[in-house]
Amino acid sequence: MDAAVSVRSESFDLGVEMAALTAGRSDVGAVASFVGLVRQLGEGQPLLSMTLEHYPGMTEAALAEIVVEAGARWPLLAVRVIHRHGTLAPGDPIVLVLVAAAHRGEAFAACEFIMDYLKTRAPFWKKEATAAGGRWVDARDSDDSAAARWS
Amino acid sequence: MDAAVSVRSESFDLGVEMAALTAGRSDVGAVASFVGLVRQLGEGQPLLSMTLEHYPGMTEAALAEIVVEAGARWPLLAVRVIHRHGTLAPGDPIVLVLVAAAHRGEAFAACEFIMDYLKTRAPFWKKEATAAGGRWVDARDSDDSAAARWS
Amino acid sequence: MVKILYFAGLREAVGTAREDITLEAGVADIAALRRQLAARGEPWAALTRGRSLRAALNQQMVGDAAALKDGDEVAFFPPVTGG
Amino acid sequence: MVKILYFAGLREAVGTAREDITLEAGVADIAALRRQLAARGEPWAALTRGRSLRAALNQQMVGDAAALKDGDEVAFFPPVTGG
Repeated sequence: MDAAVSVRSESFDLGVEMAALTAGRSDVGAVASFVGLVRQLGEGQPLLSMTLEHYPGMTEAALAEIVVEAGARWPLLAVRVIHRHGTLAPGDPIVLVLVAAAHRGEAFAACEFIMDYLKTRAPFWKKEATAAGGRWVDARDSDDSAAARWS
Repeated sequence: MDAAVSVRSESFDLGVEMAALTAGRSDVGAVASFVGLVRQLGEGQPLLSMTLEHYPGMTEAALAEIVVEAGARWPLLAVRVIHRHGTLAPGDPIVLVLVAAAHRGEAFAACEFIMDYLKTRAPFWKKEATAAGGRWVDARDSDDSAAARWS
Repeated sequence: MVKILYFAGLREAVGTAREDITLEAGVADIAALRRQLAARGEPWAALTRGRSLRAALNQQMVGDAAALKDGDEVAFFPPVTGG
Repeated sequence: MVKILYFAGLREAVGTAREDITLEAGVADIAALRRQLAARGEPWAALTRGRSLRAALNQQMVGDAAALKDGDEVAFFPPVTGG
């Protein structure tokens, strides 16, 4: 399995990453992907920005471990994970997960698995800024239950 | 829900479609996508090309119906489906499904649902060409069971 | 008059993508239309053999009980293999 | 000497991202380290309150029973909210 993870402040382009993942190979029948974006708040003050803090070193190791675990569960051909840190605006992409496999079932399952595990195991924290000030985002119980269904 | 389906011979770029789907909006928190590609055959003669025949008119209607059904099951913000026809080479993309939603659970589920239904309900047929000649691809029982789990 | 379309391997077998036919007396549903065509012998006989060849009526997948009327578009084809 | 890192809201509360401390006699696991730090009062007292603040030892998530030794890197932080 060709696997790469990166944590960086720069954005990414899904088409470019997709092309790089499948370049020169014809054994890939399915690529499932996920992009998470900064979403405007549903209520209260509008979101001005979102800042992502992380734990350098541990973050990369945690992401790599999640990918290895996915590769042990499904026959994957290539995986790419990019997670941004720093200050982002509403609409900006935060995270990308791309999974290439021979068939769609395993590509979908592994992509969702990686996102679910990333949400509960990768050391990132989000802080929302509105005109009223900054507020750390609370962890969601639904993320714990999403991750738990794979064990 | 902003929905568009198209059936065409030209290729597509995942990054361009993703950008168009989310342009100017900040209510999207999750975009799940799937790209199916022409895969080299695992055994026997190498695949030279794959030709996709379809039923013009019915194809577009079937895809639109599948998307409407997904929108009735999950709270989706935008969906884009592109399916190619004509003659493709190994490594070429065949189908694209992009689903934008507020949260990842519904984006993943709807994307997989659309692919599973498309595989059993959209009138496309694949013919593989090798040095030994042409051969129509048989429908797979696993596609029927993948679609059945949603009913 | 009913318009009949054939796709994929079936289209190649019958040698045409389209024909217009007149329904025989008493042919009022897809099952009866399959029998009318199958009476020509091979390769149309495949339309009543097993359950593999599917039908669409006016661009909607249908079962054999679907009722026919003049002016309908009927398509016959193998199981789909898109995506 | 053990390196302690704080992240996110906890980092802001304690006012530092990092400190080096000497383990007191008998402090041999994460649970004991939490108690040593909590003894300073607020805001460190949060380390023994409830179960919300997580710990990592040498960049691996661990439970309170994980054993400590000199030279370790320990991080404390709220539940993660990435992705």
